Amino acid sequence: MLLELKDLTLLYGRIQALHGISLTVGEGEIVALIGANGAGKSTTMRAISGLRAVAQGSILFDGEDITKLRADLRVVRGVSQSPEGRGVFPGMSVRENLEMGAYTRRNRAEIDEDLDRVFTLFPRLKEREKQAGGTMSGGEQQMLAVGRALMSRPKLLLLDEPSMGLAPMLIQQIFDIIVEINQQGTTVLLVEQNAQQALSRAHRAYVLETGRIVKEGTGQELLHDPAVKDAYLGVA
Amino acid sequence: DDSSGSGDTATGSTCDLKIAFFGALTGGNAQLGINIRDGAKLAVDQYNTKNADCKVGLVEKDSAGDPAQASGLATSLVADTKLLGVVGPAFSGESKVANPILSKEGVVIITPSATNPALATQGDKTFHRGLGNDASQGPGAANYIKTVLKSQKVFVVDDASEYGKGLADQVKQVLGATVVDSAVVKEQQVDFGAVIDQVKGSAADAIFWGGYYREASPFLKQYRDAGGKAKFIAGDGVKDQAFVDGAGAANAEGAILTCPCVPPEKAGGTFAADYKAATGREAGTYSAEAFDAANIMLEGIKAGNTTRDKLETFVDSYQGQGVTTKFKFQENGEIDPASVAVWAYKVEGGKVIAEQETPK
Amino acid sequence: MNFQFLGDHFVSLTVTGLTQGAIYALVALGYTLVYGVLRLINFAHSEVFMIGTFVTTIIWAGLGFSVGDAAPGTLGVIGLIVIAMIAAGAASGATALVVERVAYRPLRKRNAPSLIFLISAIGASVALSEAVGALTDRQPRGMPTLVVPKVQFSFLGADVTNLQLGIFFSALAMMIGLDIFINRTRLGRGVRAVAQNPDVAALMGVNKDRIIMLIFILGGAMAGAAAVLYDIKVGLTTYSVGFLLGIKAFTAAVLGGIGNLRGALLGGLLLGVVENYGAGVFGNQWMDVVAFMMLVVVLLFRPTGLLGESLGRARA
Amino acid sequence: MSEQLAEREPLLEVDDVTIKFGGVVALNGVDFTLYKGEILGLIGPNGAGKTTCFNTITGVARPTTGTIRFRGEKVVGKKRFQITRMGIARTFQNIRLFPEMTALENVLVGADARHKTSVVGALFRLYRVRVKPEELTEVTATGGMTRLAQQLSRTGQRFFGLSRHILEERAARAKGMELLQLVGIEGRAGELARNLAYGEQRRLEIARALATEPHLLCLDEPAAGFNPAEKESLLALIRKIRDTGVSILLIEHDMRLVMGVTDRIVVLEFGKKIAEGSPSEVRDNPAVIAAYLGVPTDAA
Amino acid sequence: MSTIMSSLRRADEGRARAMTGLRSRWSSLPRAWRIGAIGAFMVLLYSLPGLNIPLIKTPDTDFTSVLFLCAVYVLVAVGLNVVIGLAGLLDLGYIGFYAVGAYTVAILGSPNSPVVVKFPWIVCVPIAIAVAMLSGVLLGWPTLRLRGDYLAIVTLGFGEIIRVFALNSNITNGNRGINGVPVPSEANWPSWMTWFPYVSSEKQIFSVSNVIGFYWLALTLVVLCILGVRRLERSRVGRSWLAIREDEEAAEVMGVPTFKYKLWAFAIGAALGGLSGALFFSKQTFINAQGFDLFTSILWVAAVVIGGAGNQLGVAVGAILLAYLPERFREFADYRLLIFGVALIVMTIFRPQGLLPSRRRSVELEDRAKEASVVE
Ligand SMILES: Nc1ncnc2c1ncn2[C@@H]1O[C@H](COP(=O)(O)OP(=O)(O)OP(=O)(O)O)[C@@H](O)[C@H]1O
Ligand SMILES: Nc1ncnc2c1ncn2[C@@H]1O[C@H](COP(=O)(O)OP(=O)(O)OP(=O)(O)O)[C@@H](O)[C@H]1O
Ligand SMILES: CC(C)C[C@H](N)C(=O)O
Ligand SMILES: [Mg+2]
Ligand SMILES: [Mg+2]
Repeated sequence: MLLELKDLTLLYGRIQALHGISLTVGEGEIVALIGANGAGKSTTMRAISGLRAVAQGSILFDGEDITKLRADLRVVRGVSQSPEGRGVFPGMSVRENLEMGAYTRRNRAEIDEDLDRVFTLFPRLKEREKQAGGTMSGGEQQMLAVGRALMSRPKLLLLDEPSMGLAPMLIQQIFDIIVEINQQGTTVLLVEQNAQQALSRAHRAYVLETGRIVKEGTGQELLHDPAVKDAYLGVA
Repeated sequence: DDSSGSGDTATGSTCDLKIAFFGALTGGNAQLGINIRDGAKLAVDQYNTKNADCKVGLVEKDSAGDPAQASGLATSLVADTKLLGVVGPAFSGESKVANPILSKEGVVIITPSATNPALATQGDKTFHRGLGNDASQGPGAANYIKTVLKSQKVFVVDDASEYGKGLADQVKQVLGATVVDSAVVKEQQVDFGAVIDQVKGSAADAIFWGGYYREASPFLKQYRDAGGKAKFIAGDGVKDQAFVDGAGAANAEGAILTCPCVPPEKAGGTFAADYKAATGREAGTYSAEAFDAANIMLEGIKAGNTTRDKLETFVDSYQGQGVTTKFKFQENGEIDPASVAVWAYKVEGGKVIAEQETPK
Repeated sequence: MNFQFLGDHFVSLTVTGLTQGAIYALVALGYTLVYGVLRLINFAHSEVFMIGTFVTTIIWAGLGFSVGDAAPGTLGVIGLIVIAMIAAGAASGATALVVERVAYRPLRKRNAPSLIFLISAIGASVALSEAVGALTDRQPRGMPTLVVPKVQFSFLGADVTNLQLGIFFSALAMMIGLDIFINRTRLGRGVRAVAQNPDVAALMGVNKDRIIMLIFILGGAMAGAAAVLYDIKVGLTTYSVGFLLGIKAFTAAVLGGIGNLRGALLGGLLLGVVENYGAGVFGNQWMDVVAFMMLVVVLLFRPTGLLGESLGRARA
Repeated sequence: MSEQLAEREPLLEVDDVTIKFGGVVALNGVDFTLYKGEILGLIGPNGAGKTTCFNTITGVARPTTGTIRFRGEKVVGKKRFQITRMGIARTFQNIRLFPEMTALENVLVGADARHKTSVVGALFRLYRVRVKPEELTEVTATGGMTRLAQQLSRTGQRFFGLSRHILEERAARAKGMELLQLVGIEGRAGELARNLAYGEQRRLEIARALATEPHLLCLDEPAAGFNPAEKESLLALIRKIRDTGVSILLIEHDMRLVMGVTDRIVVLEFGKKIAEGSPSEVRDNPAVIAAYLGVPTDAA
Repeated sequence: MSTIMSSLRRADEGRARAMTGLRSRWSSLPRAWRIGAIGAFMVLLYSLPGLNIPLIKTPDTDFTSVLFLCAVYVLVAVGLNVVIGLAGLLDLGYIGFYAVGAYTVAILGSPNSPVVVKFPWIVCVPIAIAVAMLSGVLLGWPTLRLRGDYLAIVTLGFGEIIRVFALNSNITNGNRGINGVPVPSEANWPSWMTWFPYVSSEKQIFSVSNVIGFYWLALTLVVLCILGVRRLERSRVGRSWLAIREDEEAAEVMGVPTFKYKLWAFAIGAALGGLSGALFFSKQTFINAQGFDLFTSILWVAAVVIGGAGNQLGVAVGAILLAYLPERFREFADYRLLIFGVALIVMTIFRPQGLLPSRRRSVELEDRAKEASVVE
């Protein structure tokens, strides 16, 4: 197992957001996490990337306990997150934002190669290479955030709602891209509201409700689970 | 026996009475206050050795030379019913604030050092000044500049204080057109780059400084460092060894410091030696004046003037020879003009040496 | 008002203004770096500077050069200055770091709001200056005249001295170095990332604590260097020397656009020059008024300073 | 259809609006009209200029050229709070509540837009309004007051009236609760806004905007981050709001939501309007498909 | 309607739950008890100068003068709290308003000022308040459009400009200052007041050497001002300030005329600052630029924050400590500020919400602290 969460609990002040989450992500998998607003999906992601301290439980990555490891050191080990709400660096140019994604990497040639790849994936970014990240439109920022996460060549890529704010055409594209990077060897943990797309691309998936995992199975299983259909897929 | 809020001077016992020193003991100009405090202290100590059965206490109020603190300190002084008189306040600024408060409650004031002329015209009935004021010192300094130094272009600096501005204005008035330019510095200023530009730009050959040594020393040092050659003249606020040390002996060399005070070594009696024995230091500026002021009050108390009112009457009509001069106060509290002398001192070999009385 | 004086001495006032401004700018860098990253007015930075001025005198005295001593030859002077720069830079950097550790880090760990940081900063500032005040009996401390100003050349009627040239260009060199560091290097990019979004920066693998330490040390070291230049220029220091200079330097930082390194340079120089003109026209006592007036006027037209913010995150 | 529209009363008229940011032309001569009582959708690819358009209407950005009229009055150049008081309310794409105020207080701030109590009035409370006897009970029902005190205060109010401040305050709280009920979070009224779940915060934003008593409500991607089930209930809420007489301008990428709720749609691309019409017209417009929808999907 | 009322009640309960222990116990007392307790406390405050409480007396300075200073500082803090605590505007140059108020009284009322109009105190003070308020508006007009920290430095500059102006201008008599600032009344105490210790019919009600009259006046003004500000706080005005503090742009979009309310906060703060200055220097009888250094201004901000910005009781406590402790511990004169500085750091670390925080802030800070990432 590349990632293993054991019985994770997390608090925001007086509010308990996670009530004992356990899940696993195997090497080479795409695992989706779906659930209603406020279920705790983003919170789980923050716990894994180290932005939030967990109250109880443990996080194992690559067989090692990283529960108490600082966020930036987790990046060095190969965990990279594209955060909810994009989090582009508003004062840096598009290019600098992408370079930040490769902050822990030293090999210039490889970085340039990846930069080219991102620019081919999102031509709009190439077009606006020098524009400040903060002035990009909502969807453009989303592209930038995903592109930046790719720049670190992580072992485990955490994507928090990568399709949010994207136009319908681009949504298709972004999921294709996710599958493509996965096939190139990156493990992906994906949080999505667009459950339809997410489940049809994911190997496995978990359903989260008010801080607890209530269901798990392969993507296809959940896609056809009537309860899931009812709650998260809408009337198809 | 805390009876704050009451200014009643009636008191049963005639012993344990007090007089106070009021002035800077800390802060950048502390040395000026310390000299005075030690002079007064010497007088009180000598009195108490002689009158061991009925001592007089010396209260020390440290104002840091800050007029803003003066009112609080003065109020606390008047509240103490055993306290009859004050030697001080040392500086003119704080005097201006404290005197009305002290005077209103009848506390006798003899300042050995505050030289601003206006202090005598505030209507403070218990105010006395045991030395000449800046209406003598200012012209004294100006005449020295004119007749001894023969300067043609004088630059006048003041620190906007009651004392400094007052003195500088007196000097300007006498010098008239020979003043080429002037500047105002701030209290506690340390960087004088802009003023120095101005002085150099004016091509003055003499600088008159109306202010205290705290600002004068760094100014002179920076001025000399910047290659300034003009002569430096200042008043009593600069007349202390601390000035020479602060500016650096080489930079201060040749500076002229005026003072409406007698050179301490010329003071009568055994004062200079006693002071040295008591403090381990040479008597400083106004130490002797403070010694005299304290002695006048002590003499009054000894003579049975044990209330503020009685002491006030005693001092008003006092006549006598102190170690510095002959004392007799005019109606407005100023010392008899005949007793006033303004001296010019010169920094030589890193020491402040009495040079001559200033030309009239 | 004395516009005649300004006219007559325009160039020379400019030259002295630039020298003073260079020192403001160096100190302003510290404010700008810390503000840019933490959105915190590091009030204690003025004391970081003050410590530098004292360490310089102590080092020189330790090497046998106290007030009134004659300066050694040119090489000796350069040696003394370099040693002082290293020592004061280190001491000021260390002081800044200690302030960060003691006064700010505990608050950061609790996610305290910025007003609280300001109070802690004020506390640190007061404590440092008063501690030095108590240690020095609140007496100023002089130092030897190392550089006797010598006119190097005359420019449009103004004499330019070796001292002025030295101060100006060494300050400029340090600032250019810092600018390159922040804008061109990987670590510098990390600094900017933390400034704009600390959480996401951590997700990029940036060690936030280390970046914060770095900026305090850098800012402190610059203040230390400024302290040496100040000592050479003014020849005297005292425990309260930081207060006004600090406020001026902060003003300079805001003037140029706080969080913006080049803004600090521009703001510092402009402030130095304009207030010197002001002193010439209105008299030295109105210098600070001129400085603040200029600040108000500039902010009216450019609400985020002349060059705008750059390290800082946008707030939209 | 279009003849029908012509008879309706225009509420918002966007006329030839252009905005440039340096080299980027974010809006290029856009014009459209929103009629009273309708829900108008604004769609287009990422970076098409939707948010920018929104910003010009609500006074956040100023168009380089062009005019915008609301109920016949010019909007451009007005302060933002004045625009709100004219009757345009908005929510934010990334939630911006007052996090340390309770949900109810958030709504009260919105309601204050229509209040009249001035600083002086709040201080001295001189402006008094007579109240009917049956209205007096609520204020005096403070715990712990003695009978006598109660009676006195009641008599006082009877004769001197109540200050406008108290009346407004009372009305606003009642109205605030009604709005919270409308958006379905009345149970959370006393909770600090930042402790609300994401969806609740979104709803609170809508309630707060409605409290300003707008004629037009502008929603920027209100469903972002919602799952289909939640989107469904948002859809119902939007309809409910429209039924109270508020017109709506909606930016949204979720086609099902847009198609399901809007009366008309305006499509932007590269800052230009490329289509306008009913949902079905727009969905079948080849230019829109090419620019935005991609392969005709089952999105709707 | 009834469901709404019951939800309202639930909303209030939610609020009550958020209160800290002591506070909720206090507010759950019957109203009559609370009024009684406050009344008793007021009586205690008024009679403090007459009570000889040994430990709290100040050794070197007249105790009543210290009480007066405390009252003036509380007034300052109440005003500054409107600006900082309620509207969230960081004003580091508040002392400028204090100076404007003080100088207005001195210049208009003193026989020794360059402007010899010699108005009586009761005329001077309203003018002083008005002038201070006007200066608040004049400063605020151009600068309140600036964002938070820019405002801080600009206000700091304003404070310094006022001081330098006072130091160098003729109308203020420069650094030499103005003597004979008028007192509220030259009258002696009426005989029916003489039962109170230290009050005698031979003494003036307002005199520098018997400060009781000044203290009572200041205390009364403090109470009035606190009540006034409280009214504002609990109205549309206070809510608008809070909204501005939280998110100015969102507030504007919700129809809050943010500029207007910020300007009001500034003007009210300035008026109170002016009143405090006028009051203090009436007692002082002398005024010069020295009383108005930036450092004091910054200390005031510290007092407000440490006391608990936003809560009037808290800022009052902060102000009292700032005025009282240095007088009580004069023997540490040289180390006073050093201790003060260290205390500030320690306080912010151990009690960042302030001594008596507003309910809102204490909850906020508690939650923020818990949330803070502690990943090592
Ligand atoms: N900073 C915070 N402070 C307090 N509570 C928070 C905070 N962030 C999240 N929460 C709460 O924690 C719970 C889980 O939130 P989280 O953001 O993880 O949900 P989510 O599943 O990602 O939802 P969404 O689909 O809306 O993104 C919610 O109830 C939310 O209100
Ligand atoms: N300040 C600016 N400087 C330069 N370009 C800008 C600026 N603001 C916006 N833009 C550009 O203007 C275009 C329109 O942006 P806008 O935010 O209106 O898009 P949008 O239609 O809302 O897109 P999305 O659906 O992605 O939110 C974008 O390409 C954006 O990059
Ligand atoms: C001690 C003296 C230097 C005081 C000075 N003469 C003054 O009037 O303030
Ligand atoms: Mg989420
Ligand atoms: Mg948008």
